[in-house]
Amino acid sequence: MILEKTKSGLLKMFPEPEPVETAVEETSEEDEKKNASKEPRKNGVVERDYSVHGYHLDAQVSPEQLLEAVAILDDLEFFIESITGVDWIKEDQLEVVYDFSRYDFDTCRVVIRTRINRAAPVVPTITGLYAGANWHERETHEFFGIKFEGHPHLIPLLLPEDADFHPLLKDFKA
Amino acid sequence: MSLTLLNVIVAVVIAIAFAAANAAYLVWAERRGAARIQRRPGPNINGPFGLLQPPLDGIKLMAKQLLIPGGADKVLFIAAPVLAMFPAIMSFVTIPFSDSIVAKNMNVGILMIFAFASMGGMSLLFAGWSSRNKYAMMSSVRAVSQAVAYEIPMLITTITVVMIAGSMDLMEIVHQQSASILHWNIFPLLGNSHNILMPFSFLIFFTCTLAETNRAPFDLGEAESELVAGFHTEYGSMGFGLFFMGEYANIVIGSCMTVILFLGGWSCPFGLFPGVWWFLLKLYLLIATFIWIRWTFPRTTIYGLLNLSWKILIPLSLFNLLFTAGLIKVF
Amino acid sequence: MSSPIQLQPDETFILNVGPQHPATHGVLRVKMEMNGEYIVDAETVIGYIHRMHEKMGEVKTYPQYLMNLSRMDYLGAMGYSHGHVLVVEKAAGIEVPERAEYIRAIMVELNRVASHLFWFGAFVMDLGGFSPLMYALQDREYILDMMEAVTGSRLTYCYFRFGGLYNDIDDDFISAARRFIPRMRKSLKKYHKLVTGNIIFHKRLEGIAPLTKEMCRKYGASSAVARGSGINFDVRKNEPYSVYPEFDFDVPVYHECDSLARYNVRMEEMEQSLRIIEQGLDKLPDGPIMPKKKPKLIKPPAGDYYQAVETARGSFGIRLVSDGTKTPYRLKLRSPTYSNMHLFDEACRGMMIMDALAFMGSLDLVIPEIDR
Amino acid sequence: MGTQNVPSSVVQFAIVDKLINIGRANSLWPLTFGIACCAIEMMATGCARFDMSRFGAEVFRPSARQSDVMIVAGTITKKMMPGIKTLYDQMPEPKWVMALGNCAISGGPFAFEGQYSIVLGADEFLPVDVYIPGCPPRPEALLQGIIELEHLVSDWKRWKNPEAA
Repeated sequence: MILEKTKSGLLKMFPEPEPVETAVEETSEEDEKKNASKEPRKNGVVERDYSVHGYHLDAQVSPEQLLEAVAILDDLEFFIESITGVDWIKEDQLEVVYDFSRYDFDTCRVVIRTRINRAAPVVPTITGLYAGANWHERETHEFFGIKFEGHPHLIPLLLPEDADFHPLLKDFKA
Repeated sequence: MSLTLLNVIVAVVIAIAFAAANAAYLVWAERRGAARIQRRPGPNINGPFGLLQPPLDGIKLMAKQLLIPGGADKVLFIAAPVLAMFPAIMSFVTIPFSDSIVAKNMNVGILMIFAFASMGGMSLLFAGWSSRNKYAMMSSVRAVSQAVAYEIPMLITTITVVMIAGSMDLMEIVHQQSASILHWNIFPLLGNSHNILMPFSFLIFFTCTLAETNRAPFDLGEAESELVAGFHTEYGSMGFGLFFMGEYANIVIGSCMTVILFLGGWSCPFGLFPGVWWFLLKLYLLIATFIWIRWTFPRTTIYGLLNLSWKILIPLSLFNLLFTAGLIKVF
Repeated sequence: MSSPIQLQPDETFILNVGPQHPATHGVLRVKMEMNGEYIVDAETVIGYIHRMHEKMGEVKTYPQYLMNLSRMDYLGAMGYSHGHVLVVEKAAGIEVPERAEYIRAIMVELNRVASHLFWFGAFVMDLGGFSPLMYALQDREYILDMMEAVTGSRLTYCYFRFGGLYNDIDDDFISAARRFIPRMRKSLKKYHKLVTGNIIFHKRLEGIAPLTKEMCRKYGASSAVARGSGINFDVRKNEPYSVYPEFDFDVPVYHECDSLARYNVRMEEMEQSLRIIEQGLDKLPDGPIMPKKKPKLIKPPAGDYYQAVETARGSFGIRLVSDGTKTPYRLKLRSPTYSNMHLFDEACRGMMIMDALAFMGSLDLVIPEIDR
Repeated sequence: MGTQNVPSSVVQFAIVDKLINIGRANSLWPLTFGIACCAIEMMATGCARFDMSRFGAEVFRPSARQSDVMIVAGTITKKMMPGIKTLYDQMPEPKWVMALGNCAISGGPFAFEGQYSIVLGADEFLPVDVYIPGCPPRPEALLQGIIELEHLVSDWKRWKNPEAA
């Protein structure tokens, strides 16, 4: 149903689909362990075991593909849950995580991730598609220093307006 | 000559004392009443039944720093609370509490009371404008538009009563109602006119009194959840205290007028032992209604308030006026 | 009543509502551009009570972090703790005994009633009626008493443990809860008589602040804000977790999209919560409240875990990124009011200030939960 | 100074002072100002079961100009601190400050190494008169705090110490 629809929609973005890992439980966890320790995962769509991870689809895209991916979800009437960042300092990368879910009973949680270099953390804004991304992006900006290109009002949200530090970076010292 | 002057001075002093005592103890009654409605004891530790609470509050307010915010218009800022209190006290002078207890009866008593009452709106405007605070400004604009809107139906209703009584003398109006409860203007079955619309006039008048005194559900000037504290946001200490006392004095005046115009003043419902106690009983019952309404109803909106006045109360009271005029002409 | 007049942008002034303002229920600031009483534009400024919950998640170990969730939303603390323990249990693979799950559900629902009662009082107070707050808080005290006897605190509970509970409920609690349910139903009837039937109340809420389905979706609104706009969305039904599939309850949905619909949804939710508590007490199984096997040190395997729960304020999501150590690598708290409040800026344009503040009350804000 | 004879005057200022202080002590109007969790307990104290109004302290004034005591109920963040200071400055003298809850006393559970957002206690920038510990303090504790503040203001004790009695 919606799961397949979304998946096929997202897979279209990857013209030469890599070997799609389907969620076989034990292996995927091991994979993740390896991934965490060795090299970042390649872009692509992975189906996850809902009972373990709490979401169904996990798509990693490049920053250029982000708007396209979000547009697919917008067409399928997903609502935005949250946007956040993760600082992978060992790999010298920042990850931006977008959570989407649905209002109807056809449950499908989709996570879209994009990874960028810590040195030049720039991703396009999705406020044009989801107005509600505004605060989430501002928050991610102030916590991680990630710049959302095209964001209408990118000033700190939770920290004082003149704050210039990014507290959730792993190398942050108060 | 000088004796009359002395009389008047004594009367004014008594009026001030009455107004102040009423204001202080109405605050107490309000707090206790609110507490009763809300299932809690209320102020009960300072003195028996918390009766010492108002003087203690008064002492505190008087001993507090007098603060004029920077940028405020000093003259108006100081004048506004005085202007809130003064007309209310002056109105007491002409109110007849009984056959003999009246400071200065005038044959145009109603005119005088309404003239002074309309000054109340000025004090709110002054207070809001002079304190240089946006909340206070918005509140005073609201309060003035409210005062203007509700003075009209109130006056029209009063004219209806004056037409029935044929006099603007408050004593005279009470005398005409004094025979029994059926002669009261609220149901004038045996009165001058057989106007079946009088209960509605009473309701209109009472609603207008609520609005004119800025009481809930029409307390838009002091809308605490929107405009902080409304026009007296910037007033502390006794300036605030005077506004408070003025509000309660206005409630007393409004209730006195309702009692005189509609509820037969000091006359007894059964025609027995007329006197000041009947007046006070009716007065405090009305005030209790004020308190009861305040703690029961949520606040209206400003457009709901103005709509009520301009679209409902004014046409109704005008119709009532014409109807009464017709009745008087016929009978 | 939305704006019937043409707004002239050159006649505006800025009104600063908050950070200290009676209507904001805490330290929230809204910069409003006003044209007289009408709002031309609004910008919400939050962060006045940002308490670094996400940073603390990375600093503290899993059990140490248990107390934070109850301080995030102090009115519906249980629901948030529930999300937290669920996600950690999911990640670390801890089995929870059935009795513990039932008690959790009962507690969460009791807390939801308490939270909604407080909201009810505060909402009517926003509209200028004071007495309902007193009545509601009196009823709330009964719930607090019951919960205090079991959990040890009145407000900021730290009752759930990974795998179970801190303390078992006793017969006193069960009999008190059984007595409470009919009492509360009676009170709800009284509230409907006192408030819902009031004409001023109706006029102030009917048709105020219509929120379309599309707007809810773009902002990710949940709870009564979504359900008042005709969206049948409740995490307890859409993504059943814990023992909620065992319970028979309805999700109230209203299609009017206005503040009154949001009010009605919450009032009905209280009744539904009472139903859940009743069923929970009936079905309560015997058994332990902590699992026999439980790892001494909680170290979930590396990975990314997400759990959504329906709290009193809406869909609360918690994302746990673990790197296999005893502290989380990243802990993201998706708070429902954050998304609900975000709507306000757009929705309040053209409204009068008193309607806007009534609308703000209908969103059921708890500011520390927005700021985290 | 102490040995000098002060001529007794007709007006006894000491008595007036005492009276004023008793007035102040028994009508402590708090500012409607809640920050976080403790504010809920503050409201609970004002409500039916505990009822602060018995002490004449239920008149929560939304405007700083009309209030006597500021109950700092909750965590103070660096972003909020200037606001609180402004509110304090807006209150007319005499004024008192109560720090309600651990956060307002010392930062409470949110004071950890590497914190970047909170102020470690209200006494960093305000003269606090009464500290009420607890997380959050129970309503009874707040009532106790109000009674302690009354003692502080007026030296006049409403009730004797239980030990002395």
